[in-house]
Amino acid sequence: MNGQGLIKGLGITFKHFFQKEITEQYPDVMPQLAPRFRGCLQFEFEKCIACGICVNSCPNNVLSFETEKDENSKKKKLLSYTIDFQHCMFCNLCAEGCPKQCIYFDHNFELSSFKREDIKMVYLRPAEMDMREEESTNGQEQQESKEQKQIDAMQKALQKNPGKVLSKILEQEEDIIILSELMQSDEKTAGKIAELMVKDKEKAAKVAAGFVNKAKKNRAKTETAGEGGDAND
Amino acid sequence: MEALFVNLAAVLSGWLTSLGLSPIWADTVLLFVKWIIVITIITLNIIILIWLERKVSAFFQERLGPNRLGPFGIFQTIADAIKLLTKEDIVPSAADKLIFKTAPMFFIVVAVMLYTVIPMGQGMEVINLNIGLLFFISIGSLSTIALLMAGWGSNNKWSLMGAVRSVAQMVSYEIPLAFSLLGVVMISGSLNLQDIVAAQGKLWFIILQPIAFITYFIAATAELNRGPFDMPEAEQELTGGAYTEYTGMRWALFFLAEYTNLVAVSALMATVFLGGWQGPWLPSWLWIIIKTYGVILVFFWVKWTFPRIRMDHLMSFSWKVLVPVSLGNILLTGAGIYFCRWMGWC
Amino acid sequence: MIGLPHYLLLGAVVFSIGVFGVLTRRNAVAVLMSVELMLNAVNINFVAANKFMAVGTAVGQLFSVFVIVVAAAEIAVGLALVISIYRQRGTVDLHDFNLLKW
Amino acid sequence: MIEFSGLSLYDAVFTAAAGVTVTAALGVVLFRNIIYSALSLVLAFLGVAAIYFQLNAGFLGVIQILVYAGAISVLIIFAIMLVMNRPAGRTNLTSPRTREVFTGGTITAMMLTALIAAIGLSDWPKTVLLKGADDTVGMLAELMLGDYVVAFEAAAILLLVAVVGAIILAKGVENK
Repeated sequence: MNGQGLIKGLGITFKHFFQKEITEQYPDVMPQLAPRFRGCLQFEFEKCIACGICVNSCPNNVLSFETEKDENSKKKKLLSYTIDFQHCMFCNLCAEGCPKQCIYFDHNFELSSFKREDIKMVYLRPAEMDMREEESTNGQEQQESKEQKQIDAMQKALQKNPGKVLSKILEQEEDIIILSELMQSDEKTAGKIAELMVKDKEKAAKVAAGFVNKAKKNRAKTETAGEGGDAND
Repeated sequence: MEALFVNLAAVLSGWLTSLGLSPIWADTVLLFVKWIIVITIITLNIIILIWLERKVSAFFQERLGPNRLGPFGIFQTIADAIKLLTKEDIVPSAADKLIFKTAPMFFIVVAVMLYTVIPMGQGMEVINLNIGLLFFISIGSLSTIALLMAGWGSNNKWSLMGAVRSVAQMVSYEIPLAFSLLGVVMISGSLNLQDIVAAQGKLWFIILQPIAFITYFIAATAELNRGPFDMPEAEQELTGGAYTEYTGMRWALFFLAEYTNLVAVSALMATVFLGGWQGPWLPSWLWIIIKTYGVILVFFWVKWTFPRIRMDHLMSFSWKVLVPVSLGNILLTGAGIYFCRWMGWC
Repeated sequence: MIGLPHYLLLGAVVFSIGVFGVLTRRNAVAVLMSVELMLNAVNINFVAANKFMAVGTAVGQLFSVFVIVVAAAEIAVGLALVISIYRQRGTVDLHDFNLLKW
Repeated sequence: MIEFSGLSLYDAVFTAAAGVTVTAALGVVLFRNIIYSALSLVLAFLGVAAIYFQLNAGFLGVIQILVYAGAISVLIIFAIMLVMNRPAGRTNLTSPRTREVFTGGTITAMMLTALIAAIGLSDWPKTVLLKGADDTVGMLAELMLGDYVVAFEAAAILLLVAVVGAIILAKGVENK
């Protein structure tokens, strides 16, 4: 029958008349934002490793940064990071690409300002960060002493149970026995091996192999030279 | 309470005659006083109505509506009125200035004239006219001229298009409008609105004439340029139709006149179909206000439910559906009256 | 004191204005409008005569009603004719309606 | 009648209504812009309606407003807009031939003089305005559907024929 739809429509509006209003009374009551809402772009300076993925992925050239090569560590050092927010289209590509999660959108959407320049956000390298860097150069010494401790521990371990430790760098049991005997006789060789094992295992393996070869040759010499060699020892 | 205003009028009239005025001049002065009161009531009504419409439409759309100014935003309309009064009055240089300026005044005068015959309570009307119903219809038909003047005077194609549409629509819908009221006139046997109210002492005409009520409601919606029939304004298509070029107070006059028409037509519906000022307990002038506002709320409801109808559908609906239906209603009513007499019920 | 002659005078003046319009206007629609004026003048006379000379009946008003009916029919057909001619000849100037002149 | 400084209210209303009617009627024939003429015509119709009201013919006045001011004038304005092909200020000119204008003016003047003379010289019954019957609507209805029912039906048929004819004239007939 004609006109049924009209009555249905009237019914729908009538129902809606008594439903709760969905208006957000924004300045009085802050809106409930979705967890992935993209508000203002935030940057954490200290986490950044200046890889430049964010800058390259931005379609609108919102992001830019300045870096400097650190003379000592040969590392890139972040000097400043700029977000020119007026061009941002909230595509989230920068935040997706960031390996350190140091750039991300927060829930602040009240971005209006009186001047265009106010929208631009410049993050300068915080002074504390340089101070911490200095601390970390002091820390190098500390690290060395730490290494020393590790080497000492390794030496002890070598003295106690050489077979188990040396199995990491040497394959044949015969060699391990030879080297452990060598180390027990010579303190210097043991110290070198321990240091190398902490710092560089491959080198340690090579050096250890060298020592073993030397010891084998020596043994062969003494066997061929007879009693005289023994007397030398 | 019941005869409060009637007594007030009698006191005023007596005081005027005691001043030495002859009765006819006392009546004339009283008429002016009545008009001033009517205009005041209309203005107050409209302030409330605009707020109400915005609030009601908001509720239909699950919004809050105006809520900043005063409790529930009730002072919003006053702020809007002040804003409109202080706005610049722009008359386009290419406009036909005389017609452009006359149109809104003509429109509002016609709208206010509708209140001449509406009984606002027992014995409360500006003039108790013998042919009140017909007078109402004929004055209502004059507003087409005002719209046509506005559309022509603006010298803007949107304005003219809106005006032409609205005039075509109003002329077409006047026919079912008048025909649907004829059934009521046949039953009550009078064109006097007070007589029609008196004839509904036992039974409201909405029960005796449901078809007439529906056709009148639809035709009145079109006549008011409201709801699904707001072709002349058609903000989305015609950028405001006949009112496109109007600014500030002139535009506000059109707006006022539209709401004035709305109240008048709703009051007429309440009078003709809903028993007028009759009702228990409360004084009569309160009853007519309650009923009028009920009808207005239905108008709001319809407006905020249905989308705008296309122009050609609108016209063919009037001529192909409403006119035959209202004519059939007249036939049915006549047959009913004869049947009633034959059975000896009335 | 206004009496019947005043109304008749008003009718005569309006009728004469209508006649002048019919005789001198060039636009066909204007001529039709002048005819409407003349019909209105006649109606004034009918109603006034009814009021002053046939008290208690409404025959004059009835005649006016019929005149209004005829006027409505006349204006509808007349305007339709004008529009039809405008389609044919692109003008509503009465001086250009010379198809039947020879 | 209640006299007030020599002029009764009734007379004042008549003078105002007649003044509006005559001025508006003059406007109809003298405006050069035909839209102004049409709007002037509306004003003339309203003036005539006022005269009807004053003559105690309320029903007729209402019909005058409804039919003339509300419908016919709208029809006229629509027709004007449909047939407008020149600037609005030059749409309602007088005839270019002075002879025609002169003849028309002369005929009008002669007719007006004759009519005024006839009215002035005739012996009208000395009627003091009588209070007419209130229910003219009822009387009209009884006449219309009683004694004059044939004329009434004829008028109805006339209207129907006119509507159909107007539609055919304006829309044109499809040629097969």
